[in-house]
Amino acid sequence: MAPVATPFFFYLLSGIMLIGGVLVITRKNPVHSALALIVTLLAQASIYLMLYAPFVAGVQIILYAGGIMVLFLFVIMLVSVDRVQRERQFNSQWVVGIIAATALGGLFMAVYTKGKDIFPEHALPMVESDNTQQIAMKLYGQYMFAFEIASLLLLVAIIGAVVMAKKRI
Amino acid sequence: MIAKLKGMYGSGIDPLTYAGQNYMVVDRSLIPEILQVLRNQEQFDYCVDITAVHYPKREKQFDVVWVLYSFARNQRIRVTTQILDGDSLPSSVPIWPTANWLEREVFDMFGIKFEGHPDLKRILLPEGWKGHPLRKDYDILQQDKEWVQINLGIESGQ
Amino acid sequence: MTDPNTLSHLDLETPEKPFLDANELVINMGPQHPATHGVLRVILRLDGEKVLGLECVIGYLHRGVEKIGENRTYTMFNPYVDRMDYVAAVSNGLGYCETVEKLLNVEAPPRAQYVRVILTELNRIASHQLWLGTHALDIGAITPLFYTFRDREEILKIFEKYCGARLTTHAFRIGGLQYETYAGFEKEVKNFLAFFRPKIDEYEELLTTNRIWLERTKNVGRISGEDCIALGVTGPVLRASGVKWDVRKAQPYANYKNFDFDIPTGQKGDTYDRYLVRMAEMRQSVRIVEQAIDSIPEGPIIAKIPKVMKPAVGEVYHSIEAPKGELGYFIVSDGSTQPYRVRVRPPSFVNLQALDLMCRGQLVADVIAVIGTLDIVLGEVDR
Amino acid sequence: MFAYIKSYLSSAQTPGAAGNMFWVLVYILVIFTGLAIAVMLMTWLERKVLAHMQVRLGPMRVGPHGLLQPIADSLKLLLKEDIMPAEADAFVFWIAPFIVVLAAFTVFVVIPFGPTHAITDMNIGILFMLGVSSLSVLGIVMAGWASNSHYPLIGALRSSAQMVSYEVAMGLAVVSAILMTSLNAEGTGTLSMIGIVQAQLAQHEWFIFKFFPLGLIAFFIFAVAMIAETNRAPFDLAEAESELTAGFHTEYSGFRWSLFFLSEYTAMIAVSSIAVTLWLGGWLRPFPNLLSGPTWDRAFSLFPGIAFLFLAAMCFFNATRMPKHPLFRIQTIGLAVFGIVLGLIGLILFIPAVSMRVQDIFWFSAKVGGFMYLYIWYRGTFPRYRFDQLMQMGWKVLLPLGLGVLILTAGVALLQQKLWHP
Repeated sequence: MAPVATPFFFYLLSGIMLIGGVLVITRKNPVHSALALIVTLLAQASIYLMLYAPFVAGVQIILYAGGIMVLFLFVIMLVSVDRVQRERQFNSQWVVGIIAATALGGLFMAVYTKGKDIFPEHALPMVESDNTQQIAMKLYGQYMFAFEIASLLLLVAIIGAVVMAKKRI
Repeated sequence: MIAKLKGMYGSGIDPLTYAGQNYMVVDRSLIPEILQVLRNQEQFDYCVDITAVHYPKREKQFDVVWVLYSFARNQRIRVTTQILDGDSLPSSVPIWPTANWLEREVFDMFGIKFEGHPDLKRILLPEGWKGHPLRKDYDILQQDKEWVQINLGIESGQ
Repeated sequence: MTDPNTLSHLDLETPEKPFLDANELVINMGPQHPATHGVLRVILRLDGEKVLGLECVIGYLHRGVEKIGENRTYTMFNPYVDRMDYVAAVSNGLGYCETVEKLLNVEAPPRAQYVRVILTELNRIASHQLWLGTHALDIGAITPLFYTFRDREEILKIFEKYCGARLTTHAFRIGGLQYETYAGFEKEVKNFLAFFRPKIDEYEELLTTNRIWLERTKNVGRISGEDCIALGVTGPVLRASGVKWDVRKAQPYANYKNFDFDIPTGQKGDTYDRYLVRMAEMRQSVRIVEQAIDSIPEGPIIAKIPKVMKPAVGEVYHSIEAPKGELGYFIVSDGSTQPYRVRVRPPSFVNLQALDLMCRGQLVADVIAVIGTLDIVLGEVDR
Repeated sequence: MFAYIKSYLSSAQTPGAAGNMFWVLVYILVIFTGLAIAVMLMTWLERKVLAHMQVRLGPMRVGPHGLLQPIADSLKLLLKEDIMPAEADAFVFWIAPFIVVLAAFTVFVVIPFGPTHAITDMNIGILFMLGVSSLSVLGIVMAGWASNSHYPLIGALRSSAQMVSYEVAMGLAVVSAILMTSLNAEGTGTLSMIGIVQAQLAQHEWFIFKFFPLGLIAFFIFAVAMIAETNRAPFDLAEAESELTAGFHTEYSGFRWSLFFLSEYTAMIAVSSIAVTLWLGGWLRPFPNLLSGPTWDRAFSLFPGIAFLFLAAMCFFNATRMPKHPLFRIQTIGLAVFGIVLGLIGLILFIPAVSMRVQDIFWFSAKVGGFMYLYIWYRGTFPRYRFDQLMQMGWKVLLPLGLGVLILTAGVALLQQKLWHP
């Protein structure tokens, strides 16, 4: 399928992502923050789609927007919102914050100016329908070990969560 | 059985029969003990009902009635005692847990207090109700004045 | 047995709301709630979905029936008792009439006794049908409700033909019956029995072996026989806990001793056993009606009673086996035309006390099942 | 312009894949109108079928046999006052139903009613469907939370926990079906909805019968999970009216409530469509391998017409049974006219050119309709599960079963590829 108005959609989606991201940290009500985060994640999924990575986009929606955010909301709903709204929203570690932000900005700038070569001039021609297979090949071939390590980590995390949540087993 | 109890407690018990049904009028002071004995020794393990009757003209205004049943004997007995207005009785909740609501109802309707009841409060009527409706001196005008007109704001025309 | 002092009594003071209030939750159920069968209000204290305790708030339907009784003559009060357990009005009337008869020292003639038994047992079936329909509806099975109402209709038709009313029948009079049975009464009752017997199988087909029904009712709301007795719980609930006790057998009234029937009992005292016991009771009621309808004697339908009833001074307690349990009347006479005191011992009221015990440690969804299985009628609880 | 419109007609692609925006719009309009009508039909059918299962008549007053009842219902809902609780979180309360509706409707973008009858064909079709339909959980959670009331909150917690956990079993079942699509010469499967049906066509076998009984078990897992996903009986705990009055939408009324209602039925149709596509051969007619050949094709293509004629005959039959009272004259005539319309549609469907093009849609809808009937049937038969039992079923029965089926399917598929078709 031929790309339609790619730059426009790119800037639109990036804008939505940025606004969403800002809203996540500025909203006082945690549920509204979570909503903003969902918007951000959906915009991100759309950007994946534009990058001809439909599988990643789909997984992003299923896992993050559909799964993890529901769990987030679950926890948030059980927190009493009134009390949260009375609390101070930002801690005042200005110095550390500014240093971190400057460092991150510097990094971005460095990558953008010095490393222009690592970005290709034009998008690589890639067959859209191969995308899923490509990921599978990479994941279960080249990165098999990393994949298994990650799943093991998750297993440990699950067991840990169960142990912590359950008073007695 | 009643004869045995009579033998044990003497003049405090007045066994009576009406229409083939046995009941006994027991002195107020004997009540806790008699109920215990009936429950533990005479196997009256099922407290059918607790209720009261109001006799405003008598000095001891209230009859409090326990209706008991024994599964082992297949026998019913009623225990009645007479108490003064404002007098209280020991709660029989520790003997029969079912007495809980029954005593609350007696309290609600007659204003008889049961000492040691875990949660003696009105059961059928709302918390703020004035008076105890099953007393003979409680009439409908009183209810009209003190509840209907205040809380519902309507003229019931009584 | 749970400590009696902790039953039916909740500490409702909510502590300072913690930051994560995921643990304890106080929920109010009713009085306008579809599954509380009227205007029962239940305050639940939950740990997640687990019930820590509950308190019933009743009295929303209190009409002061006992006070009314003191201000009416014996005959005038008779229709009022129908309004207590309005799904089993005939049983209420039977209990009241028999108590006053005891007080007057008269006995209804045999023909009246037979008709009384037939109507009361039909009413028991109707009451159990209503229970089954609503109980199944609470657990989520909507279809049995319509089946039972279809069949209950036939019973109500018989009532209507007999006394003109379907629900609050006022079928009996003190001393016997007011009306002779209508022409074709016996045939219609027989037709009903023939029609109804396969219908019980139909209900059972839908539920008895239904996997979800079993999972929802087995081991739910268990109560032991001892706890039942201690809490004064009677009727099918008591029998499902393994206590074989039925007023009809233990202290026969009317002419129940002439009929051959069994007392169905359960073992575990859970909701499923109570379901089975009530289903079996419907079959037993059919048996009783069958025997009674075949042997109705001819004769007068009402005993000789004075026009103006003035029982001698005295007091009488009499109880019958209503569909819900032991329904007792305690009537004190002062020799006048009006009872000095009428006390009703309502089975629903006393049985409802067991709700707390039966629900502890269960889930919210089970509270619904247990309220349904207790088969309470708020008209009788509140009177 | 006209040429642009016409250029698509000879195409063998979906309008989305062909990039023809005009036809995409037409398809969107047709599908969404069709959905709205299907939902209305479904509400009528549910009430009627359930009523007949329960020895009653159901709606009888509005139109002959209550045929106009859905219209009356929807009008009533639209005219009702829209109440928002004073303590509710206005924005979240407002947006929640839209999220649910959006999720339920967006799914239909990729549902193939025929080889070319879909809005578009995505190569991640099934993934897209699962992903988008999982978004509706968000709407439910938000609706429950925003109502600021205990019952909706519990309802929302229940339904979201239920949907999240059944999604796992559902996903496993879906993966085992997708594995079956890879049994071709190249050994690569597909996630595209159209591709999945074409794989079944190529293998001459619906996946429900594939590797018997593995396909059947996977289908069974999906069939159970999809009822749980849509919060329908016997898994309708979230809206258990006897416990939680109405679950997460207790505080909603009027138009917003109708959105939840609409999305519930749309979601039912959507998941049924997934099941039909994955296991029941999508738009393929029954017995493609046993009764093959052009004669049978012709014979089966008559079915749409026959079905409509049958419905028309039902209408006429019931019209003759209407009471002969003058008050019922309009209703009788209305029913007869409805029958005539259905009959005419049926006759049009007998034209070979039409029937060959339309029969895909017919078979697909008929299969989905079968599922819809099952939904109603379950509701009439089963009591409701309790929450812990539901979770137990999801995690302790369906999930291991799904894993086992997945592994076995993979093993058998591998064996088949390596041994029989090296």
